[in-house]
Formats: sequence, structure tokens, C-alpha cells
Amino acid sequence: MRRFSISSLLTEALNGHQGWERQWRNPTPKAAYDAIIIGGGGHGLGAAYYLAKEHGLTNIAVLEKGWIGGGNAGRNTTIIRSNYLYDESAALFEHAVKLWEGLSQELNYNVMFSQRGVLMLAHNVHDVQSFKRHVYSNRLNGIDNEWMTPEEAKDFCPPLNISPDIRYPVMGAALQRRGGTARHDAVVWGYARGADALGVDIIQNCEVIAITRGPDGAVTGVETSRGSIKTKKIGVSVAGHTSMVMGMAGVRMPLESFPLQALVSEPVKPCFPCVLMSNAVHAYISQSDKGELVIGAGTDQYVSYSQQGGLHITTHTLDAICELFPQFTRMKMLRSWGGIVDVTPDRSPIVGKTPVKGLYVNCGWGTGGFKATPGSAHVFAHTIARDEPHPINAPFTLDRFRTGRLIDEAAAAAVAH
Amino acid sequence: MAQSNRLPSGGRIDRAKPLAFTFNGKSVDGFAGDTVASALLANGIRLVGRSFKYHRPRGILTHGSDEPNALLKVDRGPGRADPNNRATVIEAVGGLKLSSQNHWPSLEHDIGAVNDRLSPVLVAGFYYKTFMWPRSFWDKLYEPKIRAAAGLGVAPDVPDADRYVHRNAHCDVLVVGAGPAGLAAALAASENGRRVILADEQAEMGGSLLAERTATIDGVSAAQWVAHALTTLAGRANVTLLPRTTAFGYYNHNHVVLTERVTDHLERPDPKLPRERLWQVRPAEVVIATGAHERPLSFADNDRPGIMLAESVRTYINRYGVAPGRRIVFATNGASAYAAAADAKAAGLDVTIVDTRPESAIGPEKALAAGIEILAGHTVVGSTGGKGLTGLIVAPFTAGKGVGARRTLPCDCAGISGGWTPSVHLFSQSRGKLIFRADIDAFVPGISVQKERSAGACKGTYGLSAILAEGWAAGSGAAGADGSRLFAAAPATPTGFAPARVLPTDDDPKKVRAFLDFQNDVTAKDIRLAVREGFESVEHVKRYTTNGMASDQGKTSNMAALGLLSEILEKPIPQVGTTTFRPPYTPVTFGAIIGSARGQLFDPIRTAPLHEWAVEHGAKFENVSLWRRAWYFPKAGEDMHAAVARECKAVRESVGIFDASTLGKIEVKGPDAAEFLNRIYPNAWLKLEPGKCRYGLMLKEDGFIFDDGVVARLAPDLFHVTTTTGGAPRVLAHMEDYLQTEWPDLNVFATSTTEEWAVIALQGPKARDVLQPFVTGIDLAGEAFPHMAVRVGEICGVPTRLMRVSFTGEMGFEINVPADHARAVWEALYDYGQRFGITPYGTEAMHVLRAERGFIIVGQETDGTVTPEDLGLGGMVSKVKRDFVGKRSLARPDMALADRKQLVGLASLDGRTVLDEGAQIVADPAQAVPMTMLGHVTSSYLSPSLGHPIALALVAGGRTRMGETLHVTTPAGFTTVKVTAPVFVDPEGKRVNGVQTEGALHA
Amino acid sequence: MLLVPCPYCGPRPEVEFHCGGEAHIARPADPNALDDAQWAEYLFVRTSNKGVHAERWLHSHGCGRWFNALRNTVSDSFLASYEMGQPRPALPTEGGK
Amino acid sequence: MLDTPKAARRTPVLPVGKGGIVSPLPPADRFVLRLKGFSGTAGGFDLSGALNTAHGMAERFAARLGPDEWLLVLPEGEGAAAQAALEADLVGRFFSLVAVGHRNVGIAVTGPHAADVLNAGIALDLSDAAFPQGSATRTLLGKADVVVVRLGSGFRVECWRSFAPYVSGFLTEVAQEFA
Repeated sequence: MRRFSISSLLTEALNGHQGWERQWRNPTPKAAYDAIIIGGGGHGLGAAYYLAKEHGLTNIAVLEKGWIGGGNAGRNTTIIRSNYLYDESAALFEHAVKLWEGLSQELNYNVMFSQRGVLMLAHNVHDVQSFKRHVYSNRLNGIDNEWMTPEEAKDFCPPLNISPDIRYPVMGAALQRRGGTARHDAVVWGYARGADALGVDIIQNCEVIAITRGPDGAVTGVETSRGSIKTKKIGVSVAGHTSMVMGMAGVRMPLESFPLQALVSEPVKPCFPCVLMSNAVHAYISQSDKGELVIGAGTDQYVSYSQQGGLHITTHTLDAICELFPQFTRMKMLRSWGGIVDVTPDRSPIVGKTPVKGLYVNCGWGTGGFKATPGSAHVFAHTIARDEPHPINAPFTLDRFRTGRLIDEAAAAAVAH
Repeated sequence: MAQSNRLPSGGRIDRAKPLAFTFNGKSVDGFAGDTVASALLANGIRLVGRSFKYHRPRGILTHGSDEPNALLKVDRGPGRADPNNRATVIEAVGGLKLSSQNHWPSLEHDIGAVNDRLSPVLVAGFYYKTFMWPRSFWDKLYEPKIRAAAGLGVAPDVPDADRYVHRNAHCDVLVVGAGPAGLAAALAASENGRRVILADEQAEMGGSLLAERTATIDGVSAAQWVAHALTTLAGRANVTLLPRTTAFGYYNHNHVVLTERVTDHLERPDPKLPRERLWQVRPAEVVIATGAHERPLSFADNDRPGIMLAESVRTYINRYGVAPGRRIVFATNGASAYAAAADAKAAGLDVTIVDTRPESAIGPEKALAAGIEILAGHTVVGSTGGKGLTGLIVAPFTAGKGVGARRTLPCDCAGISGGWTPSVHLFSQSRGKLIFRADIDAFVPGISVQKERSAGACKGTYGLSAILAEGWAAGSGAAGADGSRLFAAAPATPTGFAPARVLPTDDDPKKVRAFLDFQNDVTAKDIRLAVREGFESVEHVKRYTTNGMASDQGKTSNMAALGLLSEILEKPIPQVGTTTFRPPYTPVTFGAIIGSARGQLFDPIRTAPLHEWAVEHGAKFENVSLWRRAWYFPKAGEDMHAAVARECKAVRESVGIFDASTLGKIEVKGPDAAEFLNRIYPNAWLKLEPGKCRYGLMLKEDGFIFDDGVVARLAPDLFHVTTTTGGAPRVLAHMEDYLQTEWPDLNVFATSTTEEWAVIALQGPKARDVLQPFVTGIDLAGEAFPHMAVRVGEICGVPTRLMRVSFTGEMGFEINVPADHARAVWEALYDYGQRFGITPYGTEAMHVLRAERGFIIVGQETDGTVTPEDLGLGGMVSKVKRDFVGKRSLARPDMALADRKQLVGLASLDGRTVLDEGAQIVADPAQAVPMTMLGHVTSSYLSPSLGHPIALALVAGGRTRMGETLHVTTPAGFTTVKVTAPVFVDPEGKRVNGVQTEGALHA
Repeated sequence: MLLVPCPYCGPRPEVEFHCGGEAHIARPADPNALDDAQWAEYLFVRTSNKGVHAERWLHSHGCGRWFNALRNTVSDSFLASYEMGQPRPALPTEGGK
Repeated sequence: MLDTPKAARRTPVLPVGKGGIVSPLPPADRFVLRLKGFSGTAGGFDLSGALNTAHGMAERFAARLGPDEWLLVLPEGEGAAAQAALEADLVGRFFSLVAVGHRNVGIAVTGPHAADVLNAGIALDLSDAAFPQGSATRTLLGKADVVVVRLGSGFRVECWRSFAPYVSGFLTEVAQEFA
């Protein structure tokens, strides 16, 4: 793999950039692999990368039905934070943030992890209590998160409207300075390039249509649009389509798949310094390096695979954005799009083994999977390689829905992910 | 500034109405009917902006909403300035202040242009390969620099002075686009009284016909035909004409959304008018007649100011009476530019045509170019000039033989035409699949998915007669008539072109910068680099190079990139694919999308009937769900703490009055009402006697608490159910769900009475004394009306449901009265209560009082993961009932674990520290991070009754920890607490019966 | 915004409705007879079918009725709606687009 | 017992827009009637109409909002008699009659642009053809639940009292351009 650096860039600039090589190959699927990851998003490609790098499993393939990064990896609003309430979630997301902090160097690919801070607004007494609970819990878990007065919040995010006269005045905020954003496509491409260099086959336009199982019930391979492939280990990492793919192995899931929309404004000069979230009024906003205001909306209320939602959902979000930032009503929506998120009953992910031998699943991230990408990929790879979960993902079992040991971040905090 | 390039006659501008605006501080003259672009061109201004990455000088490329270059800041006065407006669609209005963007110090002299020199380094995706060392520099140096360089205009920083509104509309046929196809469609669709809406993004309807010089339709000029069509349509009551209205989104189930610009074209708009109106239309049928976009040609330095689309040259001349240049070279690969050349010549301009096609491939359009020099079989290899075009460098080209000798054609304007791309955006948004037509090198609509049909150029039909006929048929079909009509249009429209990706050149292809996406500065080289690096999917190429992601969303660049990609990959275009079009078609203001939902109308502010009284008495308020409730009533000089302490004291010692009207109320009626409540609540209801109340916790099927409240049985078949303030809607929905879907056999009706009954809470030892004089028909004596009783009678002569309940621990009454009477009853009680020192109290004192008595609040002591047992309320869960909602979940293994978090009290050992609500609790504050947390503080106050802090907390295994010392986080560190029972005042509950328990109070 | 076919009121805009998730998951007559896995299945497991999906809707800002509907989750088009308690109607084109 | 005057009725104070397009209606008596499987007349109200229709006059009508749900509106002071009559007529049946006279507020929207004003916040087709005289339905206006009734001239909008400032504020805001 040719290393990226300022010197290789300058060398190529003199050469008309003729010398750059493919960032990943375009291989033909082999008849068999030691392991297969279904789903070429950040989570799947990352898992393949760590399987190859840390567990020595290089005879593996990532099967992607379309183009890599075409699912939620390329459709999210790129918010990264780890200030979760429960120990289990905090450990998982903090694991990810720590990996984010060195990811560009790890992958030799600038994923533009920008620790500009995630500011979460409290609009009522209940929010204040809930956010302080988070701040204290994070502190004891070794995660940075600080409580701010409205004035401190405005200092940190000058466009913020902290007038006491607005509909839901800002009563304070929690700030995680290490939170921020990253360039979503670069994460996908960086993992793909890294995995490819370690020998992983990344096979695009390859849709899995069946999972085959032996007499003992264990997986034996997959049927795809590009032929049969044998394998004894399958990691399913297909956010949005998990229920369908797991159904191929006869596993029913506690999931629902909903459309999730986002939008960007036209690009403008820097006017918004951080990531800002307001769960009470449902607004999530940051400004991309390109200058677009990136705004996340909520999910539509019904199951859909159309990657299209209603305008009323984005309207609801923009109502809130313009209440907090009344100067933005003359800004213009440039582009809107939708993704499909699979949502668990407790709004926490499922990462682990399944009732089927050799079948592993990573799903249920709801609206917040991007931030977990490196951490989730890392522990998922561990789970597949060792056939047992990493301590960090051990609580995120499918079985918790039977026992009742839920990890209910949403209920506990009224905080969307 | 003189209109040096205004033609002496012609155009649809009103020369009797001159106007002036400023551009970068200089005055620009124009006429009514001008766009800003046409006026700038009339004044000889070609340089209008700088590109995104390389800061290259840019001019006006188009005459419509596809413009990638000419983006201006528009300032219409205070609170009315915004960036990134296309000069080609802003109507010229006197007094506008316009300025160019993305340059420093000025448009003419831009330091950022150094990026152009660095262009060999700043190729597609360069930023993924560098800026990684040292690690900390990304946040502190590289990213801020990149961010400052990026972006175009400057976001507004003051609130918008304008208003926006919404309109929902229904019609039989919505026609989008009022060019020839759309006009014909609207005429046909509206013939028989069907409701028709015709929308067009331009100020004037007529589309391309407005730029026709020679065309005739059915024997009259195009302009006359348009005028007649519009007169006809305007005369039909069933037709709504919406000019300046862009259909930007085609959503599910034929939901089409339009944005109408109502006042931006007015110099002094009526303040009663909104700036924009968002139309949400649900038409039975849609006719899409959105025309086509001309493609630029790609060659080295094809972006100099003065180079514009050929059809735009034609439009500026014919429609606006402006010469975009005096010497114009048309460079084309097809027929349509010949009409533009002919019109330019007719306007007296010096015209040359360069055609990439060999002589033999030029069709009948050649006749249009009589008297014009045509260089057939020529390629364009470059242009000359700095901030404005001075010449086009051309050379003969023969397939197989290569590029011949160059010559420079001096010119101040070039009209380039690379063929046409049908505007299929709305069709694609409607989820229709596009199909590729190789004969016109374009994607056209395939099979309709929703109730829509395309007509005219957006469907790949380019001849005027055919467009009109297709439009008519579409309109008629959409109206259910299936009629047809022929139109005689003359002369024949010149159509056809030979696809050209990047024009042939003999320069080193590694050095040539032929722009595809003008705004994002994407060149053909960038596309080639992306493919070289393995980005082969069209979506990957788009994301890696940013081609098509600028504010024009690729209207002039997508097909160019796709064609080039197809050439590089040696795959036909359909196999390379196309990107999916998403709303909006053109950028839409946030203001239009949100409409009236601003300020007071952002979200309803619900207030109870006593709200005005509280305002008049100086209350501070808090938001609770949509409600605004009185929080506390400070007297002069009091802070919140002092006010709350005084209010609490009054309730404990005398009497307080509280507005509890926001509590949810549901009337549950029917012979099976008791059975229904028995199934919905975990405790028992069948034996509750009429006239009595009972407290109920409500569980969801998952076993966790989701609401609580007191229920009063008024009659065997009638219950008055109360809920939390925020929970009222979801509790009613929960009840309806079970009644309608699980137990439809139960004869029960549930009706919301939250707002029928205002609730006045009188609490305190003197409550009965205050109440007594006003009540008739109810014996208030202790034995006759004990705690947890309910009676129906009258107060102040109006009906009341009077409940003897207490959320404070004191003797209390909740007086339900019809809402419109609440103020009068409250005032009567308040006036009379003065002799007892009656004190109004707010939600904060209410919280403190109930915490002293150990009463929980759902949402504060509970969070969706708490069971009754966790709160020590396991006794409320019936052990004998076979089933109730949530029962089975309570039997799951994790629900019985001893280490579940349980409600306890906490006492600060120092007797002073008021714990933070939300603070975490540990056994050992010296342990290593991450620490083992035992729970958190749910409620915490300085108790006015006790004079020391009290707190409630959920603690793992809490009930077995009584007396244990634990540690609680504070902003600075930890403080030490002792675990106590979660009741602080009157643990035996005597005070509700009026028994004074001084000892218990000050324990 | 969907146009939801209320079996009582006819097609109405989606904002008037609340979607209640997958239909035809009846509350068990005797929850105590179920083991934990079966109870978890009732509470949490959903099919999220890609294709025709039966789901519950409440016309909350309309007639106030719960009803069931069949909708294609790929195209989002409604294929049928019917009153609570009625069986899921058979579709001639089920499984198709 | 104090000799106090009967408590006066005080309805929410609402803004009155210019041009008289949006105006608060006087206090009224109202009931929610829930009743299954009935078609006919009771208490002087015609309950035979189809779902989403209203029968009666502008000041006294029964609007069928659900298959088994009616909103009954009548002039202030006539409620008690109507209640007695209804209970007499429906005796022996399972029904629920709940007084909601104070829960709701009525707002009139009138004039040639009445439907346009309402359609700023209501997504239903309110044209004469789609929503003729005698129509009534519950729906959403902006972010508030409302009942719209078309009896007599113009439209009657009913909402819960705490939403009335929002509903009337919304309507007066959008009515400006027609005033």
C-alpha cells in the first residue's frame, strides 16, 4: 500500500497524479473464506480490518450489495460523542472515541476527526437533572463532559439564542469537548484501503440472498448474486436491513427499521463552531468543513426501506433549529436524504453471538451508529474471531430482551442518540 | 453605470420603467423585467464571483436556476440579507444591494486566487492524504484553515425581518412548468372545469417561448400565443396560476411541495404579505413539464467570465434586449446553438460558429446560419483572457488524425452548447426509474410510479410542435379526457447533437483543466484520478471529487461527469448508473419550510385558566411539556429559594393555594369501567366504593412505571382518573389502545376532561377553614369527608368534584370546577383566605413538599426503568390478580435481583450540603476510574420544614443499606451521606387528618 | 407525507395519525403461561418485513379509531386498510412490488 | 356559609385579527357523546348522520367525529336541559355523556378567504366540493388538534382552551394578507 503523506502528494503533483494506485482492489469472490462480513459500511469494513490486523484472519471477504459506504455510513450527520449514561454504553462509545482519536494515523487516511465539542442543551428542569446525571456518571467513568450555564454555552457557541423569552429557553448545557465530527466517507474508504492492503477481499455489487446452514444448524456459507461462497463464520453488519438478513438464517430480531432523514444547507463561511444537540426540541446541527450546515432530523414513524421520508419530519427539525438560531431562516436547504435505521426496544445496539452457530450480528444502532464505528468494529471482530464477546460488548446481547436487563439509554435520559 | 450592452430595441423588459441597484457598491441600471444577471450584462459586467476552491474569476454561465457561478449576497435592508443567490433568478428591483462572495480583499483582486497556482496539489481528495501530522494540528491548524477557505457567502447573523406562510392545496391536475408543454397541458386539463394549478419558477410564464424571435404557433408569434394562453387560463375560475413558484419536492403519495416567492420582486412590499409561501399540494394527477438544461462543453479554461451557454446568449438577447458580448463565438456539438447564432446575428452582433461535428454531420440547422462563418470539425482547446474572455482557441480536429493548427478567435463572449439534459428531477423524486436514450444521450422518465406524467423537453422531446402536442395530451390525460390536439409550429426546431465528453486537445491531458462542475472546481482530471484510485461507482466519484454537490446540485455537470466516467470505464452510461435525485430541486429557505412556526407559534404554549392570575401576581414560570406553569411567586426582594421556603412554610403551618389544573383528567364510564381499571393498573379497583379515591401507578407492558395519579370513583360505572401533567395524552392513548384492540368486549368509554376541570389545590391545616364557607351540598367534617374521599356538590354556586387528597402531606382538598369558573372561585378563596395568611405556591414548592413527605414524581424518581418494587411500592401490586398490564414482565429474572436500584432517602452528614439532582453515588470515592456507581440522586432540596437538606435517591440494594455511609458527587468532588428511609416529614401520615406532628416535623 | 387510508374517514394526511407498529400481535390470553423467551417475543420481536407489512394505525387527530393497514415497505404504498378485529385480507399481488 | 355571588364565567382572552376573518365565538355548552350502534334522534340532536358530518344549526348541532363519538354544541345555558333529554332518550343504552363546555373554545373563520386561511395550517381539502355545508371533522391545525365544522356561513373551529391562543394566533397571523 502506498503511504499517503505530504511528500507523496507533492511528488504526485509533479507527476500529474498518474502514480496513485487503487485504494482497494476489485476482486472476484473466491469459493470459500474463513469468515465473511455482510455489509460494506464503516462497521463491516472496520470489522474486517481488525479481523485481519489483530486476529490474523486475512482470508476473509466483505460482501456489499451496492457500493461501499452507500448505506448509513454515507448518510449520517457524523456526530461523535461518548457521554452516555450507563456504564455499558459509556464503555462502548468511549472505546470508539479513543480509537477515533488515532484513526487517521492508524489508517494513514485523514478521516478528519474534528474534536470541536458536542454541546447538548437543557431546556427544562428535567433536562437539567438528566444532564447533570450524565455529567457525574461520565466523570466517574473517566469520560469528559461538563455542565455549563447558558452564558458559558453561548460563549462556546456564539450563534446560540439564550434569550429567556424563547419558547424553550436554554437553562444550561452539557459539553463533551472531545466529541465532534468526522468525514464519513473517509472512514469507509480508509478502512477499505487498510483492510484491502491486509488481504481482505472487498466485493461490491454482491448481494447476499441466502445464508446456508449445515445439519447441526451452523452456518456453512452464503448464496449471493455472484454465486455461492462457503464460510463457517458470518458477521452481519447491515444496518437497516438486519431483520431481512437475519431472517435468512431463521433468526427473528427485536428490531424495527425506520427512515431517518437529514439535510444540509448551502455552504457558508464558518458560522457554527461546534456540534449542538437539543433533544427537547429535536435539533441536531453542526457545520461541515465544506461550510454546509448539517442538520439531522428524526425518524419517520413507520417501517420503511424506501430511504425517503416525509417533509413534515424535516420541517419539525427546522422549526426547532430556527427557534434556537432565528438568524438562519434565510438560509436554504440544499440537499436532503434518508437512511434506514434499525431500532431496538431499548435503543441500545446488539453486538454479539446469535442462536445460530457461526453467525454474529452487529445491529440496532438506531440513529447513532456512526460514532461507534471503530469501537463497534473492533469488538465485533473480537467476537467473530474468538467466538465470544469482548468484555465491552458482552452486555449488548440479544438475550437481554428475555431477561429484562435492558440498557435503556433513551428511557433513562430522554436523550436521542 | 451606462447600459453599454443594452440593445437598442427588443426584449420583454419595460424600458419605460428604469431602475437602479448596486453591485459591490457601484450603481447598475436596468429595467423592470430584468434579472440581476441581465442587468449586469447590460452594464458590461462579466466578472461576478470567485469559485469555491481555486478562487478563479467567474461570470454568468446560464440564465436560470441551473446557474453555478453567479452567486451573490442580496441585501434588501435590515434583517433581509442573505447569501448564495443566483443572479440569473433574482429579479432586478430598485434599491437592491448586491455583492459578490468568496474573495478577499475584493472581487478583482483576490488573494485566494493563489489556490489556482496550487491546483496541481489541490486535486480531488487531496485532503484525505495529508494534514495528518502531527496529530494535534488537525483541530488547531489545518481544519480551521480549511473551514475558513471553504463556504461561499456569509450566513445572516441577525433575525429575519420577513414572514413566511404555508398553504395546503388540492387540485385535480398540477402542472409544473409553464413553457410550451406546460401551457398546453394546463389549457387541456382545465377545459372541463377540473381544478388546475400551473406553477412556474420564473417571474413570467412562457418558458423558452419567451426567448423565441421567429417561432410561430398556429400562425401567431410565440409571444402572442403565450399571451393568449395565459389570458385564457387566467379567465378560468378553476385555474390557479403560480408564477415565481418552484416545485422542489415530489414526495410520497403525490405530495408535491412548491415554494412561491411572494415579495422579493417588490421594491416596497406590503408588510401584510409573506416573503414566501410554501404550497403543499396533493393533486390527483401531476404533469411535469420542466424542460431541459443545456450542457456546457468541457475544454481547457472553459470557465472564463464571458463564456456562457448558447441558449443563455440567445435568451439575454431576445428576452432581455442585452448583448452579452459584441463578438460572440458559438461553440457547439449540435443544432440548437445555430438558432442562438442566428438571433445574435440578427441583433447586429459579430458571430462565428465552431462546430465539433464534421461538415457532413451538420443538418438543416445550417440554413439558420446564413452569412455566419462556420468552422466545422473544429475543437476548442482553450481560451484567453484574465478576468474576462478575450478569445477562444480553436483547432481543426479529425477523428484518427488528431488536432490541427490552432487559431485564436477574438471574442468577448462565447456561447457554448454541449447538448441537452432533460430535467427529470421531479420524476426521479417521485421514485420513477430513469431510462437511458442513447439517441439523445440522456436519461428520460421511465414507467410512472405515482400519478404523474412528463411532457416536452423533460421527456426528451425537443421539437416545438411535438412538445405542444405532448403537453396537450398529458394535460388532457391527467384530466381524464385523453384528448389530443395538433399544433403547427414553425420553423422546425433545430435538434440533435453529437455527444462530446471532453473536447479533443493536443495539450498534455495531465495539465489541462477542463471544468465540469464550475462551482466546486471539479475538472475532467479529477474524475480520471478518482477512477484511477478505484472509485468506479458514480456515487463514489461524486463523493470523492464533489462533482455535482455544489449549490446547483450538478444541473450543468452531472451528465458531463457521467459521460466521462462511461468513457473512462468503457462501459455504456446505463451501466455506469446515475445518481438519485432528492429534494429540493433548487435550494429552499428554511423560512419557507417552517412557515408560521416561529416565535409564539413555534410550539403551542398551553396555559391553565389561572395563568393570568399568576402573571398578575408576579409568578415565575417553568415549562412542563407544552404547559407553562407557575414555578414560584416571589415577593419583592425574594429569590427563588426564599420564595419557595415561604410558600412551603405557609402550607405546613396554615394554608397554601395551588393551581393543579394541568393534571390530566379522564372520565372513564361504563358498566365495565372497574374491570378495565383493574386490568390497566396493578392494584385492585373492583371493591373501591363510590365516593372514594385511590392512588394508582400505571405500568407499561414491559413492567416499568409510566404514569401515576389518583382515581376517584364517582358512581359504580363512573371514574374520574387523573394523570401526570405531561402524561395525559399518552395515558388516554394507552387506554384507547387496550379498549379498542385488546378488550373490545369491555363496555367502557374514556373521554379527556383535562381542560374541562380546573383544579384548585388547598393544602394545609387551615384548608378546610378556607373552603368551608363556599361549599354547598357537601359535609366537609372529618368523618363525613375523610382523606381520600370524593364528593360532588357546588362551590360558589357552580358544580364541583371535591376531592380530599394531599400531595403535600397536609390536609388537602383538590377542587375541580369547570374551567371558566376557576378564576372566580380561586379569587373568592384567596380573598377569604387572607385571614389565614393564604399563600399561593408554585410547582417548586409543590415538589419540595411532596419530597419531604416521600411522595415520588413519575419522570423524576422514575425514568422508564423503574418498577413499583424499586420504589418500595410493591404493596400496590396485586398478588391475587391473574393479570394486568405489566404483570408478566415483573416476573422476568432481572426484575427480582437484589441489586436493583431502590428508592431511599439520603441525609448529608454535614447537615448543610444540598446534593445535586443527578449526582452519582459510590461506596468508595477513592476507587479507580471507572468507578462502580450505586445509583443517583433523584430529588434534592433544602427542606424548609426541617431546616436541613433532604434527598431521594435510587441506590442499588438501597433498602438493605439503611444507615450506611455513602459518597455522592459534587461539582468539586464528593460529599458524604447516610442512607435513610425516603420519608422525612410525618412518616405516620397523621397530618392529612389535621393532626399536628411538631415532633415529626423537626425530627 | 403519506396519505393514510383510514377505513372510517378515507385517505387523510399522515400527520393526523400515529403508527402503532406491527399488527396482528395479539396480547397473550394468559401471559403467565408463557416462558421468558415467549414473552420477550411478544413484547419485542418484530418482523420489519421488506415488502407487504401489516401495521397498526391510530387516527388520533381524526376519528380516534385504531385500525390495521397493509403497506408495502419498499414503495410505501398502502394496499388495504381494515377495522381492528378483522383478519388480514389476502392480496392478489402479495409479495410483488 | 358566605353569601357569595355565583362564580362568573371567564373564557380565554383571544386576539381579534383585522378584517373580521378570525373571531372568537361566545361561550357555549358542549358534550362529548359516546354511543355505539345508534342511529336516530336523541335529546333533540340528529345523530343519524354519517361520520364527519354535522347536523343542526350553527349554534346547536351534533358533529359526528368518530363512529361512536359526537361533539354536541348548543347555546350557553341550554346544556342542562339537553343533558336530561339525552339521558331520557338513551335510557337503557350504554353511553357516555361528558360535559365539555369549558374544555373547548370556538373560533369563527369567515369571508371569501376563510378556507385559504384555514389551509395555512390544515392539510385537508376544505373546498366546497370536498368539505361542503354540513361537514365536520377533527384534524390538525399547525401543531394543535382542532375540530372544524362547516354549518352556516364560514367555518367554526373548536379547540381545547389551552390551545386557543395558539390556534387563534396562528389564524390571525396567516389571515393578515387577506384582511
